[in-house]
Amino acid sequence: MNRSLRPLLATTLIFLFAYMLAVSQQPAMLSTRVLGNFLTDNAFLGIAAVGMTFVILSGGIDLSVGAVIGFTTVLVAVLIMWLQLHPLVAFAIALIVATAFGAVMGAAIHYLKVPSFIVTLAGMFLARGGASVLSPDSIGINHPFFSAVQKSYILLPGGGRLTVVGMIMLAVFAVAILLAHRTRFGSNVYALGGSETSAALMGVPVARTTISIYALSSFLAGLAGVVFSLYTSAGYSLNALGVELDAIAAVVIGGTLLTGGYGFVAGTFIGVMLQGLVQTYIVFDGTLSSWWTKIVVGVLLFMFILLQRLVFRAAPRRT
Amino acid sequence: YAEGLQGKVIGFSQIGSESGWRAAETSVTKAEAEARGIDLKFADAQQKQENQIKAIRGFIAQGVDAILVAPVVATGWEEVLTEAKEAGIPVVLLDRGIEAPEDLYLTSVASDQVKEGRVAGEWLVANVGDKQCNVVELQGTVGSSPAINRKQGFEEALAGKANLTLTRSQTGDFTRSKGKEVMEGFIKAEDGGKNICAVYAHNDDMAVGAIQAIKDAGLKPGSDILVVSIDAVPDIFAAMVAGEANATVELTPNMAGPAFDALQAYWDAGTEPQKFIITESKLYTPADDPQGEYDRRKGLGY
Amino acid sequence: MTRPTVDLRPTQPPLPRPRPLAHFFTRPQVIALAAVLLVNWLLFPGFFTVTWQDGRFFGSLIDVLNRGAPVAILAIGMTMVIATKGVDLSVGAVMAISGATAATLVTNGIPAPVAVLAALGTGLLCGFWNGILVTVLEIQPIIATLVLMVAGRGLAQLITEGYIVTFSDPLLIFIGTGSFLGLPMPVIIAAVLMILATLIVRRTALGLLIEAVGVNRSAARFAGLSANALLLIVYTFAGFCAAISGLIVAGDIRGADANNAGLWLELDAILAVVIGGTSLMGGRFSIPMAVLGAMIIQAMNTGILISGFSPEFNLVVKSAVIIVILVLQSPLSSRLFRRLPGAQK
Amino acid sequence: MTAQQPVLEARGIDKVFGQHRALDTVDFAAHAGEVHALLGENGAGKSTLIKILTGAYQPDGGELLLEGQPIHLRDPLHGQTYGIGTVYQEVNLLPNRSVSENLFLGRQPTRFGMVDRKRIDAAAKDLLSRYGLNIDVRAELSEYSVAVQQIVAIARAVELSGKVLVLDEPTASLDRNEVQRLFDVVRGLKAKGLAIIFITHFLDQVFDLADRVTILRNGRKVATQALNTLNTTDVVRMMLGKDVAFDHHPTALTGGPKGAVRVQFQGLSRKGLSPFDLSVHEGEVVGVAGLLGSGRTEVARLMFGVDTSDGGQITVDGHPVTIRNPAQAVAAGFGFCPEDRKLDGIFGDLSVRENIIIALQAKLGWFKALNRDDQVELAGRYAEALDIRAANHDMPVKLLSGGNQQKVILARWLAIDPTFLILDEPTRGIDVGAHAEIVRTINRLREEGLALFVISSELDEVVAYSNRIVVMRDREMVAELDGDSIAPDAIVQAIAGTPPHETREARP
Ligand SMILES: Nc1ncnc2c1ncn2[C@@H]1O[C@H](COP(=O)(O)OP(=O)(O)OP(=O)(O)O)[C@@H](O)[C@H]1O
Ligand SMILES: Nc1ncnc2c1ncn2[C@@H]1O[C@H](COP(=O)(O)OP(=O)(O)OP(=O)(O)O)[C@@H](O)[C@H]1O
Ligand SMILES: [Mg+2]
Ligand SMILES: [Mg+2]
Repeated sequence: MNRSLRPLLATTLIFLFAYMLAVSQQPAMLSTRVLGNFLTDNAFLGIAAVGMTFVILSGGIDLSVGAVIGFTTVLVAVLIMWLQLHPLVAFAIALIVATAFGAVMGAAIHYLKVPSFIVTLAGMFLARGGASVLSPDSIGINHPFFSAVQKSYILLPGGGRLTVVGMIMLAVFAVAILLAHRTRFGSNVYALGGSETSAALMGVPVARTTISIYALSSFLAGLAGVVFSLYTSAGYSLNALGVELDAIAAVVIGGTLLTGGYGFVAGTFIGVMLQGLVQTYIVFDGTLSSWWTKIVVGVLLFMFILLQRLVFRAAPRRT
Repeated sequence: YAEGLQGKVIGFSQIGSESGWRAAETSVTKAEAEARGIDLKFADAQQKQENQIKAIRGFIAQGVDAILVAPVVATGWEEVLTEAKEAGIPVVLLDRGIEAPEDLYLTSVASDQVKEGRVAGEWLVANVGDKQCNVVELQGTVGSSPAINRKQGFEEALAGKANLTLTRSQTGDFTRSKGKEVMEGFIKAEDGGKNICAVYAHNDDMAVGAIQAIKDAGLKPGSDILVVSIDAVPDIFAAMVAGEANATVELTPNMAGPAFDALQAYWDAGTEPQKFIITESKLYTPADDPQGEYDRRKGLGY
Repeated sequence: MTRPTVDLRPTQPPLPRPRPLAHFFTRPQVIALAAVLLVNWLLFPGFFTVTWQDGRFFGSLIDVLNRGAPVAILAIGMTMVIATKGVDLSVGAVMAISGATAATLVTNGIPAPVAVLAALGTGLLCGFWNGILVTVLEIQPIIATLVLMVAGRGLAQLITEGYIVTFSDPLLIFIGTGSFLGLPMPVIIAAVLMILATLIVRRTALGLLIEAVGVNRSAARFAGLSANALLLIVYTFAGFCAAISGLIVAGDIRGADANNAGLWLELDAILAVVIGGTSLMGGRFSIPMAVLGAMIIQAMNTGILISGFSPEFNLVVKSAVIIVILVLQSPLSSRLFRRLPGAQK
Repeated sequence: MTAQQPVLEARGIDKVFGQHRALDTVDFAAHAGEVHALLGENGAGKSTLIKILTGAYQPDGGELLLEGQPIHLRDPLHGQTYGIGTVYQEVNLLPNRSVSENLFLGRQPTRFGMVDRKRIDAAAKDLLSRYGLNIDVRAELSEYSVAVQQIVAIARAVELSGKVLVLDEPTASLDRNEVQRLFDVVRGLKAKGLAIIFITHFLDQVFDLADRVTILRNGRKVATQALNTLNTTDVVRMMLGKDVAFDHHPTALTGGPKGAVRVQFQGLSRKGLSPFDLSVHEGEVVGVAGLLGSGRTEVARLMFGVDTSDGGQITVDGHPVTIRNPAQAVAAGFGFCPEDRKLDGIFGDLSVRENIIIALQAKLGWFKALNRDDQVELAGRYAEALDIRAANHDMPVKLLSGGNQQKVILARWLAIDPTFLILDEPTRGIDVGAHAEIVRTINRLREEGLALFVISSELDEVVAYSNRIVVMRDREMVAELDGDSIAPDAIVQAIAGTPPHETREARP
């Protein structure tokens, strides 16, 4: 087996093990309903984390995704409720705006030589601020299209539901896996993460790739925003606060190195599911106070990363 | 209490623990549940709606008997509440109402946030009389519904009163330190505070911060600058005892008590509770035994 | 594992240094600070007025220094962490822990000096924990410190049980709001810490060694540097700085607000360091410039407060200012500057 | 041949870095079907000229012509589209990607828009076998040694070069066999009509392969001549601007070590590396020879505590010492110039001065800071001793030319005044003048009583300074030569063992 697949395998095993452990404590967690919820409830996070994976693979970071999600929900709501546009038109506009936003950030990162951390931090302030300027208040969306989408799902045996948003996430992962591992663009992303100088000398179009990466990340954050608005039928400037950190954690738990160049989109999926698992377990348990919730989330994050380090240790490489 | 709720499993999706008031609500809810023998499943959403939705879904999957939600925002609940309804689980809303068909929840136990702001404003209007008075406002977190509603209510009360003008309004994020920082800025910008006659804070924590800023500027809170706020947490009563705060509007942390009562009546006798149980927005001033109020509240977990 | 990349773009080798003072005033950071202060003055003509009142200075300018102090102190620790190519996301949470520790202890009758020491001790401990994760377990800094960022606030709330623990202990209050030589204590503390830290790293070899670790950790190892020991010290120091900040913030409001103390301040601190010219890629660092960066951020925040804009615009304005500063600092604009007549050849 | 129009021509190229004029109105022309060597001292401007020819840098003056047409190369990618393939001096590949991906990045064959991995892997395997390399092309590049990486870089560049192939010190980390294979490939390309530009510091290779030579000195062109009109002495004179007594084939040393045992390694081992015993005496140089991947670097890393050994013990001057990390090694008086300068040696953003004093400072500890004057003095002393060419010692070391960077690292270790010095390929990328200088330095250090352990792929060089030579094969010390038995031929035989194999497997 390809050695580089090992972290992926390890993460998957850790997930299965953790799930078994959770089920042994809370038997009710073993149901298609819970599994369906995993997909639906984490759809927006998963989609955003896919974009984050590309960014991190290229050696950057995108702190703006949560804010872009929030902004998109508000924009979609404004377009539908105030301007009376059809949701599909609203989605298209919102996705274009988000993509352009990301492209501008990517251009700033490349041409101004400012670290992505800072550019996307400014982007985060801008998107959050822009959302609250559009409408500080939350806007409910009432549209037959929304109700129709919400009511369409595939009923799984056992009462679980595979919803539209869940399916969108699965589709995004499928496409992203191909994009990352089977296209030239994907290779270029990994190349940038390996060494930007070498990549440039080897003929990777650095500017175009950088801009595309951040545009893709913001596009997916926008799509996550669309999903979020479908999920809640509302737009709200404070939606998805801090989701960037969840996404980063999911990517890292999924085995992608923050320094760039190593990792898998599929690992991110497991990372997202692991986070969903932790939260669901805490809800099922129902005895943790607010502060213990935070502590336990932190400790579990630590344990997953520690486990991974141990697996990595087993596969030493020359430094 | 009667047998009614003994052994029932009830899920409670709380917003988080962002303020002392919120912590008090959590501890009061837990205490109420314990007194009634309820097995309360508590889930902290850390200020995120998506976490609340996940929690509710989790409760449904677990098959709890009822669900309490303190919604972080008014919109976006229809889908998940429909799911709860289909599963036959009654839902009770706490703190605030939501924008969703009324048949999706059993009842809503909430305060009227607009009214809170109005009560505070009316107190101020009554107190300054015809004197010219410039008011500064410390808003809650931008976009949060208490901030929007309390601002609206306050402005309604001031409407048409030419002598009362809202000169400055900034967000203090519902926190003491931001409240203090913003008030500091206001004082500097308004001629060392001489142009400010009153400060209205969307919660007591910011008011406590503002009081300190006023003192630091060499002015006397409570007389040089009037202080009116909302929530009625213990520390604002302590300030009243010291003569540094003038009025607060109570937001009771006991939302769960009425909610449990409604559930019990519903299960025992099948009585549909009224759809909106509005908690009282009671005004407290230094005339209302602030020391006593302080002592009564201190143990509640604020 | 990734190779340090050597920048192939032709860079200008350092010119013979111009006289230090002139050099200082042409730095983009100084220009940015001046510009922000100027805008504040335009918004509010009394901005530069400083009066003497109750035995201390009083005025908006003093407020900027005072309010900027907590972030400045965080930035002092953060600068060194960033110089080693790391980052510390946990400082905000550590502030909350330190404040909670001190407040809970004094309200339980422990003497204030002991409480202060205990708070500083917890800060050191938190920093040490981060350091262990980064060195011994070799977890990447962002993630290692993310653990404490998430769990730390929970710990702080655990200590306070979610209350805002109000205290009236004169020592703690003095740390947050007292004054010395007419200046607020936080300003004094930040200044002393800045000077001490700068002296320590520049008078000993620490500064150079930290930079070496940040530039190329592998080469540092080959050169016989104990990179791990340095990293431990650096993270521990960042925790210590956060603890001081936590004490100041608690003393300022006479209470420990575990929920909100230091919330998101880690981002401000990182921003301050970067505005101060220290690269997130590690290497060269400057503590005073990071403090200057913190002051730019605070001047901007204060400006927004007194501008009278509706608060919905706060973030938009903030991001606009950051963008302008970034553009000013970018190599692109410095190349433009160099072309301007009068600039050095 | 020269009558034809050049394929790639540069006219009056200027390049200025800050105040330093790296190139001054340099003319250069490469013709089809010739190998054109570009020679010069370290820092003469060879790499800079190459980078301009390939689009990595923009010239400050002058113009480029491709087949008579003026061109403006925006970036290396643009250069590639014109059929200019390049191997830069520092291996510029992607350590995190597979070998085959490194070979095909940017021109992967696709099917239905998807990259066709199978085809790439097969093509890569095929391609590398032409260089005698049979390796797992799906493994990450970083798993292979510098030499393998260099071959991969060459193979990639050759594939990309439709018209011009540029090789900037491609042979620096290759052994004889690799070099011959590379030359075979180059001759094949030459026959196909490519123009090949070749930079090296090995003059024998120049005479072996090149048709013409252009010599740069201090950023100026000194001459362009056909090689058959020149001999080594002429070339060296033109490069250095003076005559040097250049001892091209020094004879082996006679006589054993001067002093007592300085360091002794007993039973040092590590997974996969056979345990070895070795002692080095005061005033002795132990040379190490072996093929690519034979484990020489691994032994050095083990000695210096970079990798921890599974067992064995080390004594210094008869006292046992523990060396589990480089800091302990430095404390014990060891010094180590690593093989991978860019990765393990250079602090690119730090100044030349700081790069020189850093090991000494690390040894002195955190609190005994060297003051600035001492730093300046030390850096000045060693820069002079090793002839380090830098505009000033406050400039970032990454701006120095490759050879000068190498000298800075050597200076770093001389500055700590070590008792035992390990040098892994110390002369890689060093010009002839400096090469002789380093060989002299090694000899001088030995005279002064230092114990040295020197790894080199250049047999002539090892022979020139070693009292004893250890030969490694398959990660095992297989032979030891000393005294009169030291001779290049003897080493070759020891390396090959019996029988010599055709191709080697380089393990991932
Ligand atoms: N990016 C740069 N910025 C400033 N100076 C540079 C830069 N690149 C090269 N130089 C300087 O230009 C001169 C020529 O360097 P170059 O790398 O071309 O030398 P070289 O002939 O290739 O030497 P070597 O044989 O050591 O590789 C050197 O003095 C070097 O310090
Ligand atoms: N830590 C390790 N784990 C696994 N394999 C290793 C390790 N270190 C080295 N190797 C492999 O062992 C072999 C010996 O490598 P080493 O670098 O020591 O050889 P060398 O004789 O110095 O050759 P070169 O000319 O390539 O420098 C190489 O094939 C290398 O890939
Ligand atoms: Mg060169
Ligand atoms: Mg080697």
